[in-house]
Amino acid sequence: MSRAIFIPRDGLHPVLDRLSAEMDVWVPVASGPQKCGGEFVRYVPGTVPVLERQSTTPPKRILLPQVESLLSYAYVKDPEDASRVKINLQAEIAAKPTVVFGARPCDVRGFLLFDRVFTGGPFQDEYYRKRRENTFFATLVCRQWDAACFCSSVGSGPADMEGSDLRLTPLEDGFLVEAINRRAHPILKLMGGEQPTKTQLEAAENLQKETTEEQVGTGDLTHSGDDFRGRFEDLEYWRSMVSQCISCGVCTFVCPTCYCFSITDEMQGLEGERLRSWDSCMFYQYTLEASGHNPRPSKFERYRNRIGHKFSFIPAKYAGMIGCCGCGRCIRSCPVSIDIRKVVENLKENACACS
Amino acid sequence: MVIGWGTGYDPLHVTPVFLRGLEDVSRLIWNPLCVQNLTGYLVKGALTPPLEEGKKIGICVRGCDSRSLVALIQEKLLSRESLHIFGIPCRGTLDVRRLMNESGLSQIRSVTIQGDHLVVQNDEEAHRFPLERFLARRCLRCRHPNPVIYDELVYQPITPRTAPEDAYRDVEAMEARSLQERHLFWSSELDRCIRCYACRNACPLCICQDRCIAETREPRWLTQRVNLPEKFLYHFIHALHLAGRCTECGECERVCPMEIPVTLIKEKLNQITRDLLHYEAGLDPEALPPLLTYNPNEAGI
Amino acid sequence: MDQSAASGALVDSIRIIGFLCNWCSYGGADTAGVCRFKQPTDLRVVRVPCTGRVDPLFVAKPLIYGADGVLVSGCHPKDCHYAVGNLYARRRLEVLKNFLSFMGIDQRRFRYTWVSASEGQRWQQVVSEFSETIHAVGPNPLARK
Amino acid sequence: MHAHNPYLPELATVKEVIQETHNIRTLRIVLDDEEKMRRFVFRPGQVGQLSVFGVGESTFVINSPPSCKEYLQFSVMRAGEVTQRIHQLSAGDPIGVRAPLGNGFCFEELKGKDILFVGGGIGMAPLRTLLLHMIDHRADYGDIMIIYGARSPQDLCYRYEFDKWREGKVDLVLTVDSEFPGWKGRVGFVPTVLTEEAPSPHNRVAIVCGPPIMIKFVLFNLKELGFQSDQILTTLEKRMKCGIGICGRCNIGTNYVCVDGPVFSVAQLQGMVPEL
Repeated sequence: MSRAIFIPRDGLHPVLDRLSAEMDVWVPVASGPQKCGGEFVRYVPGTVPVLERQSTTPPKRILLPQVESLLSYAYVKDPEDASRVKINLQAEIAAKPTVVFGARPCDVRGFLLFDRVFTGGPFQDEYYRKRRENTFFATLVCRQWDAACFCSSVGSGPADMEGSDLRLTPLEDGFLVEAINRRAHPILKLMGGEQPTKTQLEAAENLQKETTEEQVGTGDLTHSGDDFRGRFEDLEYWRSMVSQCISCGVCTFVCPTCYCFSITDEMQGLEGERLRSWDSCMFYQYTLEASGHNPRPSKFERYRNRIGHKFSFIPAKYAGMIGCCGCGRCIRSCPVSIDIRKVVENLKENACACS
Repeated sequence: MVIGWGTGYDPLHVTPVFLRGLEDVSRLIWNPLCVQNLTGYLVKGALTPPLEEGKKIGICVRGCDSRSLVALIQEKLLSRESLHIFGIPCRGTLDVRRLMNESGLSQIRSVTIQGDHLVVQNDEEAHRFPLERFLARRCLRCRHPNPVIYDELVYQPITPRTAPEDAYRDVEAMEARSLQERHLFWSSELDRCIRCYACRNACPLCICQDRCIAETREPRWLTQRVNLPEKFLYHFIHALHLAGRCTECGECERVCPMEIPVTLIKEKLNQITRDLLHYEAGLDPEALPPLLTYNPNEAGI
Repeated sequence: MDQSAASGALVDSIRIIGFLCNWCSYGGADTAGVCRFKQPTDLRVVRVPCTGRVDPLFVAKPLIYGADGVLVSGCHPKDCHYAVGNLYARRRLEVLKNFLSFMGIDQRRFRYTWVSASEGQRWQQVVSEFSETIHAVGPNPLARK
Repeated sequence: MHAHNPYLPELATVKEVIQETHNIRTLRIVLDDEEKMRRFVFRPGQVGQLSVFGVGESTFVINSPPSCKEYLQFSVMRAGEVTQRIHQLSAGDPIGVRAPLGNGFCFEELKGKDILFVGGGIGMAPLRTLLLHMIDHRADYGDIMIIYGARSPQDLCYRYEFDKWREGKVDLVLTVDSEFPGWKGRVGFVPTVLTEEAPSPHNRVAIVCGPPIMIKFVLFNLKELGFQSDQILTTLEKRMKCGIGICGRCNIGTNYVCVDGPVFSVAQLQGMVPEL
């Protein structure tokens, strides 16, 4: 039996204030007074969460910061032999208990893939693992979707709670918060809130049921691996689908499942850091080799790899898991409105290759 | 080949189309939702297969886009002879993001233009909005709605909505603020930058593309860090490399996923080149951009 | 250059970067040094072949990262060793100067000027004036970011 | 490798630098932790990420034989930012290393077989480790032939140990692209020399490494000689960052070169998407 509390609409702040006194709390907010979009920020008392629409950028950076230091180093004189230089090397892996409050099922679904990639072996990424273990997701049952959303097409849905710890069901006068797993119980306790009434519990259950049955997006994109292999060498196909692409990194940076990163060294004086930073497979430099050779020299190879990675390679590697959560951000934010659904659907042989 | 606009993933979104034969012509559309400047495709290695020798390429341009063409021709990045330009006098394009956000609409079935109004039909009913309300900022300050260069003009020329003296009112409004306020403004705006480089890649005049100094390790102007100075410097690089070249098509601002008013930075530079060097970019194919030349007897400097 | 006038406190608090052209202003600074003209010591000099080499980003980057002032100095117009390098520079740097304050950077932190190799006295005057200006404007608030 | 953090390099010191050719240097490095150095085990063909702190990391094959416990050897061709700096290192300089990474050669499966090494330029490095391992265990393998070519005699790596290889009962065929005064070996491109030598494909495995253009023609000629695709092994290179199968860039379809490679059989490559 799951434990639940009710937070009235005007009672959100006290709850978040209590939580944020104990741990890091991230909430979606509007990007600015005259902005249409939103993003996740660290909650401080007074922050106004915006839970009614999807944020422009996903909560990805909470577990995979856009840039982080993997290690720091310093060149120092060897105390025993002044002519020699030694390296002092330090790597600090730390993570604070964190709650992500008000993410959507699609936002969280990205982390299911991250878990496989970063902690599923053969090597463990401790930086990620530690943060992941300390992070709790309080996830909204999603009631707002638009023409770019397609979570149901990738095997998820607007009420999918996989990977989440608490479920937030928006009711007319507030939110019902339920702990989905045992690790969420202390968080729920910390939140306080009210004992939910029977009516509230019923209303929430109805909404959850109704939402689970919703079909967000048409078609099924979960079995496209073979079609992709069939189209791999069909350059005409890739030309017809993505000639518009301008090779920017928007789609990858706003994507909850894109995790590819770069590692670079930065120095000042005799000290420096090794940084891990988001990279984008849409950039020319991503695969450029020192010899000048580039296995993906044009946007067509690069876009093809993006599709392949999400819909063919990842499913093949991770037992059918799709590298796409259907949030639609890449479609919505694309400067030239490329529709990834169409590119995947049309992979099927005999499908019309015109965009 | 002809580059134009076609219907995108929903009735509000338009996507560039590359027409290769007569059978493709039906895909071509024109309305205030045709927001992209297509001229970048001519110079940024997108044309595959390459054009056959001696064949022209057709391109649809609005007034602002035509100025990009002029700038590219000035810098010998394009030859006028290789182009067949379909010029379209433009009353302004919409800020689709704002339209979606402020109207609160989703599940849109159709969008039609009726005179000065936009009619959006969703599942429930038809909503009517004055076009004016959702025009993009770049269009509200437009001085060149009519293409300045073309082979065919598709509609009748129209009267510009903005007088030259009003062109930089957004810049002036910013300058009415104190130095510290301006710094706070840009700090909070640029802090949202995720360095996706959409502004650079959408810019028809940012022609270095894969060789941009923002990404090279040698010289290393920028690191991968995402702190404020790096973001400031990136936008300085972008803007300063466009000084005296930018034609204010506003693409950088339109494509920014984080809604940073990056065109405003370039507007200021253009105001400076206008006042100081008496030059407006993208009007005369024969002119030389002012920072590519000099005057030994400079007045006013 | 004469370092004897160095006041520790000033050196620590104010940092000015100077881009000096090899043919004129660097020589001018040298002349000033040889003549033992007293100069402020908060200027760090970078010698460049010509002011034409000075990319406006050379000025922007230090200011963004917290330098308190940037001074560019080259040959007088029409006296450039490479004939016209400083004429290109003049346009670029003037545009930059007008631009900085729009982004919230005090434009008094940047100055460009012309000093020939023989003008030791003028160099002393230019650099003293600029240093005074920067001290009056104060440390760059961006340095604390 | 640090067990708890695969991104953290082991500190090491350059012991010796050998100038192989005008743009290739061999580094012998020793882990600072003596215990770890003693216990260091790897398979021939596995790679290491060398770190020049402040510049970055780059991937190189460990080309010392697994039996060598005194040092790890890497041969580095000057090409980009990191290799440039590696070339500036000299004995006593600190360096970082993450190793061993990658799959290495399945040398167990090669036992009892005749071996053909085909190498070009720096491509001899990954072959050297396996070759020396085989010479260490000479009785386990049949006939061993090497065809090794470079542009000129001065571009051949490991010239100082050719005689030692020959002492290990190895048929070493050297070739250079054109005639040079004093050159007594063969003249001609590696693929051509391969066809002239015509080693029998019977019970033989060919291991090929070199520049892409050489590999392309060598594979073609090997097929002509009757080699099947599961009889040919090669090693691949890609731009890498993490080296541990996470960062995403070195994939060829489903396979990551850093963990699933760098050694692939031609049969495996044929099953992968064509994106080299």
